Amino acid sequence: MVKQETMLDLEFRSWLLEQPEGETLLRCYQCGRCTSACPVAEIEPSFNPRLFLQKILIGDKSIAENQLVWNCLTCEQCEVRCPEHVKIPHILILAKVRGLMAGNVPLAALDRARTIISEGRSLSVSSPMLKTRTKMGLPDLGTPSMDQIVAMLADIGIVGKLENVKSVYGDAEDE
Amino acid sequence: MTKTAVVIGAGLAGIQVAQQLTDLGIVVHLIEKESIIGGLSTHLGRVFPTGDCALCLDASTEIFDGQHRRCQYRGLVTEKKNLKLHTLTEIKSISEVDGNFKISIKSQPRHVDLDRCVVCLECIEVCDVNTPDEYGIRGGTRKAIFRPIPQGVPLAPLIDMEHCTKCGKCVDICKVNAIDLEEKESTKTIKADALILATGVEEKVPLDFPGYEYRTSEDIITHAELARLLDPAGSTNGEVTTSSGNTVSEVTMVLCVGSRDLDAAEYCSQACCTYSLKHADMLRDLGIDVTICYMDLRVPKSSEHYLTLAREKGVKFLRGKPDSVIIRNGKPMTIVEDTQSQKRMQIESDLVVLASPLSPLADQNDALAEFIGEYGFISRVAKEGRVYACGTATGPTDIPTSIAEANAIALQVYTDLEGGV
Amino acid sequence: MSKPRTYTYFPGCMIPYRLPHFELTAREVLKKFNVELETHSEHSCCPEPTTFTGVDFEAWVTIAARNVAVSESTGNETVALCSGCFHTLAVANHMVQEDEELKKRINKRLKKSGLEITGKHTIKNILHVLHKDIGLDVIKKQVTNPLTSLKIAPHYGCHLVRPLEATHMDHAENPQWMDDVIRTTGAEIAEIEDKMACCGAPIMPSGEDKALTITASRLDQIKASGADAIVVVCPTCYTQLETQQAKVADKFETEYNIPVLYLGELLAFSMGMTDIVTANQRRFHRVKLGALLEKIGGTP
Amino acid sequence: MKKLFLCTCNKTLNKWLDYARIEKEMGSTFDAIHIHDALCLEEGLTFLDSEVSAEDSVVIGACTSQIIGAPMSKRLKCEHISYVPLREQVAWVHKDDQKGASSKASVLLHDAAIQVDYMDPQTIVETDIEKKVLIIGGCIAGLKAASDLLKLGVEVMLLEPSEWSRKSYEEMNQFMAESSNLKDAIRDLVLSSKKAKTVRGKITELSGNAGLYQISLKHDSGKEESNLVGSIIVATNAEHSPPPIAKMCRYGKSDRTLLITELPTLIAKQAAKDTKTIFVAVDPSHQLSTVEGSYLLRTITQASEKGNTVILAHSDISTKDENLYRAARKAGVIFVRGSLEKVKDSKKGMVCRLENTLESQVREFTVDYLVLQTQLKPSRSTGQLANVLGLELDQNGFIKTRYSKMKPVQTSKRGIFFAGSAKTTWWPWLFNQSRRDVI
Repeated sequence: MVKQETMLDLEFRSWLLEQPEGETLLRCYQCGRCTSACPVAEIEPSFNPRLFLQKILIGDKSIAENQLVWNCLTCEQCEVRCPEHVKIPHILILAKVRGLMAGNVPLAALDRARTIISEGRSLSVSSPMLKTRTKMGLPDLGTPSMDQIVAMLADIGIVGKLENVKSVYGDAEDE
Repeated sequence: MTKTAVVIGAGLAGIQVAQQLTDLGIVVHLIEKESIIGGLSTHLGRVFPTGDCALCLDASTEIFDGQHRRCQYRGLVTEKKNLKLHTLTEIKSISEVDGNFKISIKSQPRHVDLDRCVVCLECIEVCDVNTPDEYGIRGGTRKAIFRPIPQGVPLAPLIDMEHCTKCGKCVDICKVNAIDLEEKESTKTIKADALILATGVEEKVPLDFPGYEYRTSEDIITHAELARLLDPAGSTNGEVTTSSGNTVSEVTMVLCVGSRDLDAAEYCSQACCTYSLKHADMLRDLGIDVTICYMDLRVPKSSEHYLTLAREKGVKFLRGKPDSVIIRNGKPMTIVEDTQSQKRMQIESDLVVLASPLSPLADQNDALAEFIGEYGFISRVAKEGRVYACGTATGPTDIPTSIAEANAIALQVYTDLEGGV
Repeated sequence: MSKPRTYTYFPGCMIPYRLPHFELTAREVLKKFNVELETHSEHSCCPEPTTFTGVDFEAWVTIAARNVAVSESTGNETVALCSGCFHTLAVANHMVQEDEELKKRINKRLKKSGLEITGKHTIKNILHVLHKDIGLDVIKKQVTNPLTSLKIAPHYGCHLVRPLEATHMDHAENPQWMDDVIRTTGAEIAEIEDKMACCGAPIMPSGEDKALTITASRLDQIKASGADAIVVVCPTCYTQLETQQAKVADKFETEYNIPVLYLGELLAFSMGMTDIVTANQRRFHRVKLGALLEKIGGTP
Repeated sequence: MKKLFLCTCNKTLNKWLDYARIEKEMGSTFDAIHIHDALCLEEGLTFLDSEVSAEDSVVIGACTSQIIGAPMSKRLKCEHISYVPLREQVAWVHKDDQKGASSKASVLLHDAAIQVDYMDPQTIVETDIEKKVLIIGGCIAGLKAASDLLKLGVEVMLLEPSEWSRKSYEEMNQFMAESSNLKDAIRDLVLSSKKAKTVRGKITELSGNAGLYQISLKHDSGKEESNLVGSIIVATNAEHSPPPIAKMCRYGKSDRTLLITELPTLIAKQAAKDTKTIFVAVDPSHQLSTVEGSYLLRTITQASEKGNTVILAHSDISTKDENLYRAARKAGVIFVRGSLEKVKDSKKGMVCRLENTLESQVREFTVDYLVLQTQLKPSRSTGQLANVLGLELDQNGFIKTRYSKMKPVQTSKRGIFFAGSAKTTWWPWLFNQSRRDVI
C-alpha cells in the first residue's frame, strides 16, 4: 500500500554506518537477490531483506521497531549471494539492537541475555546436569568470574539496559 | 621504408584496424586463432544496432543509405595485397629487439588450400563422418571436413583431423586438388614495427555462478546459445526448442549473471542489455512470451529503439536480480524479487537465458601477459608508441564503439609509425 | 606414544550441559588420534550468535573477544565443538583483526582482567581438526568397522561455514570437508537439494511457526535423498532436527523417523566404539537408532 | 537496359533453386534475363562481354561476391553492377527447402534491381582532390580531428563559433571526463592544433562533390570568402538543455533549482562547514546515456564527499564504469528509484515528492537545492548547418549516420564526416576515412 511519509532523518542511518561492518550497507544497489535467496522470505512475504536495507538507506528507522527483523535466521544465505558483499544479517542485527529500548525483542531472547549476563551461560546449570557429566566421565568446567565480566561491560551499560527493557512481545502472538 | 604491423585477433575490431592500416600503406599481418574470422560475432546471428547479419553485415534496413550490399570484410581481408590473414594461428612469443617486435606464430594446418578451393562444397557432401557441431545446439552435427558456419571467412572448409578417418573421398572428389590430408603445422617469425591487440571477449560459460544451474539443464542457456537457436542457418533451422524438442512458449532472461558482481566480473558487460532486448524482440516475433529480469537497463543511444520495440511488443520487464534458476518439474524456474512490487516470484518458463559476462580473451595467452591490466583488459595504448589495443580487448562494448575505437587506433598507429609532420 | 597434541576446548553451554554426548564422542574419537582437549574455567557463554547479538552487539563482541583472549592466554589453538560458539569466536576474532578501533576499545575493557586479544589466535571447529590437522588418511586407518551400508546426509548448518572470511572453511555454498570425513567411515553421501539450507532453529524464540516450517522443509529435502541418517556438527541444528522432529511431524501430519547423529557418534561407530553411543542413546536420542544400529551390525 | 544474369555454378545451384520460377517472377523487373553455367570461367565471361554494354545496369546472381566479384569487375564494361550471392545467402542456409530458397532468391534479386537504380555513379569522386579539410568545430572532437589531420600533413581550416575560447571548451566538455584530465587534454589539443587556420564565422553555401567541395564562409567580421576543401568534418557540440520537468521544478524561477552542470561551481564555492541537502532529479522520460550517467555519478559523488546530503531520484543508472556507481554509493549518496512528482517551494526549502518504487511508498524530501539532470541535445547550429550542407538528421536532431554500425562517422553525404557530440558518440574519435577521401 502506498502511504505518504515525510522525512529526512538520517540519525539511524548514520549511527548504523559507524558501527563495525555497518558501512557495508552503502554497497547495496537494491538488486533484490537477498530477498529471493532468503528462506524466511519464501514463507513470509512481508520479510524482505532488500526492502529493510532500502528503508535504512533512506533514513527510515521503522525497521528497528518492526518485529519482523527478529525473523532473520542469520543463515547468511543472502550475504553469500549478495553481489556486493553487503553484510545483510549483521545490518539486521544492528537494527535489532536499535529497537531494543522500544521493547522490540522477543521475551525468550531477553531472558537468555539476562541468564548470560548473570550466570555466564545461556542456560542455568543445574545439579542433574553436572551429575550427568560426571557419570559420563566428563571433566568439571568450572565457572567464569562473573564480576569480572560485568565490570568489563560497564561502559556498554548492558546490565542497566536489560533491567529496564520490557519486551512488547509479551505472551501475544508474534505478529 | 614500408612499416609492418601485427594485429592479434580478427574479430570486428581487428579486421577494421587491419583494413585501415593496409589502406594507409602499412603491411599488416592479421592473426586469428580460430579457422574463421569475425570472433564473437560469428556466434551472434543478427547484431545490433541494425539487426542485420553479424558477419555479412548485409545492411537490410540501411540498404539504400550506402553501398554495403555485400559483406564489409570478406573481400577486403582476402583481396588486399598488404593484408595477410593467418587463421588457425597462435602467438608463441613476442620479443622486442631495437624497437622492433619479433613475433613468432604457429599455424595449425587447414588441409584445404585457400588459393585453390572454389567452395563447391562437394567434399563436405561425400564425407561420412558425423561429429557434434561446436556451433550447433540441440544435437547439431557436422562432418570431419566442414565449415563452422556457412558465412565464415575464409569460405573454404577445413578438416578436423581428430575425427577424420583419412578415407580420401574428399581428396578424390575435389576437382581443383585443394585438399592435402598430410599438411603439417607451420611456424613463422614476423618482424613488426607495431603490435595491435584486438583479442576481444568471449561470453563466459556460466558454470561457476552459484544459483544458476546452467550445468544441470540444457534449458538454461546463454545468449550465444540462444543466437544459435534463432539462427536460420543453425542446427534447429531457427526454431527455438527445449532440450526435449518441445516448442517454447515462455522465455525468462536473466541479466547481470556474474556481471557487476564482486564474486565474478566486477564490471558491467555493457552489451548484454542490448542483445537481450534484441533477442527478446526476435522471440516476440515468433510469438514467444519473454520476461527480462534486470537491475538497470543500460542501452546505448544508438540502440535505444530496441527498448522501445521491446516495450511495444509486450516484453515483460521485472526489476530484480534472481537468486537462482532451478529445475522444477522438468522446467527451469526463476526465483526473483520484483523489487517494484516487493513480491518474491517463482517464474516457470520453458527456457531461461543467462546474460553471462563478456570476459577478456587476452589473458588466455601467456605471450600477452605483460600488457594485461585490470580485469584482464588492456589499455588502448598498452605501451607508448608500440603496442596498442582496440575493440573489446579494452573492455566490453558494442560494435559501433568497437569499430570507432579501431579506426582511432589505426590512425594513432599510423601517425606514431610515420612520425607525423 | 608421543606427547598428545592439545587444543584449548571451548565448551559453551549447549554441548556440555544439554548434549554432552557430543563432547564425549568427540573426546573419545580425538583420543584415537592422540589429541587432547583442555578446558579453561574462565570461558563463559560465547555468547550465542542468534539472539544476543540483537540485544547488544557491542556486549556480544566484547564477551566473545574475552573468550578468545582467555583461549589466547593458554598458548594453544582453540577448538569449539559447537558451531554457534565457533562462529561467535571466529567472527569476533575476525572483526578485531579488521577493525583497529574496535580492537582498541575491547582491549581497554579486557585490560581490567589482565587479558588481551591480538587477533592472531586461531579458532578452529571440529572439521578443521579432523580434515586439516589430523588428515583423512590418518582417520581412515582407525576405521575398523566400515559403515558401507549407510547413506548419510551431511547437514552443515549455517554458522559452521559462514562467513567464510572468518570461518576459513572450504566453500560457502558447497563445502566438502564433512562429506570427506564421512566418506572415510565408508558411508555413502546422500545428495540433498540445497546443501546449505538452514534448520530453522534461530527463530524459535521469535516465530516458532516459521521456524518449524523451515525445519519441515529441511527434513523433507533430507527424506527425499533417501538418507539413513543425518549427521550434524552443530548442537542447535541437532536440537531442531532431532529433538523437535516429532513435533514437526505432528504439526505437518507427516512422518520422518530419520535418526540424527553427531559427527563424533558416526566416527565412533566406524572406529568400533558403538558402546559410547548406545550407552547414552535413550537420554539424547528421541528418534530411535534401532534400525540404524542393526544396519551397521551393532546392538539395538 | 537492366539485365539479370543467373549463374548455375557448375550446375550445383539447380539443386536448391527453382530457376523457372525465379525467371517468371523476375520477368517484369528486368529487361533481359540470362541463365548460364559457370559465369566465372572464361566461357562465361565471354558470354557476359557479348551481352553487356556500358549503359546497362547489371545484376548477377551467383556464388559469392568474393569469388565472382573480382573477375567480373575487371571484365564488365558497365558501372552499375550488383552481386547477389545466391549460393552463400540462399543455398547454404536453406539446404532442404527449395521453395523457401527460391523465394528468398527472388527477394534478394528484386532488392538488387532497385539498388542498381539508386547507385551513385562511380565516377563522382573528383580525381583532383583538394588536400584540405574543413572542420566545423565547437567541440573537443573538432580539436582532436584537427590535431590528428595536421599530424598527417593535411591542411586544416577550423571554423569555430564566434564566442569560443579555451574556457568554453572546458565548460562545454566537463561532462566527458574528470576536470583535471580534461584540462590537460584540452591544453594538449589546443597546442597540437595550432597550425590549423581558425576562422570565426559560419558556412553559408556548399557545392561540389567529395574530394572537391566549394564552400562559402561568412566571417564574424562580415568578410565573405570562398574556399576549396576535399572533405568536411562536422564537430559541432551537443548542448545541455533543461529537461521537461524543469518548469515543474521552478527552474529559472527559484534560486534553489539549478542544472547538474551548475552543481560543480556551487560545490567549489561552498565553505567546508556549510553543508546542504541536495536533491538531484533525472527526468523520467530521459534514458541516461552512459556518458551522462558517468558525469552524473561523478558530480554527485563530489557533492556528497564534500559533506552534503545528496539524494538522487533516478531510474536506470547507466555508466561505462561500474566503479563510478560504487564510488557514489560509498560516498553516501541516497539513491531513490522514482520520478519526481511534485515540487513545492517553501520557506524551509524545496519540498520534493516522489514515489520510491522500491518500497512502493511516497516520500517527501525538504532540501536546500533541487538539481536537474540535463539532456544532451544537438547544438542549435546543427540543424542550420545540416541544411546548408545538405545532411540528413535523425529523429533527435543529431546528424544522421550513414550506417551506424560499420560507418559510424559518415554522414549521409559522401566526403562529409562527423566527430564527437555532433552525434552522441562520446569520445573524439577521428576517423581516418576522411583522410582516405582527401588524399
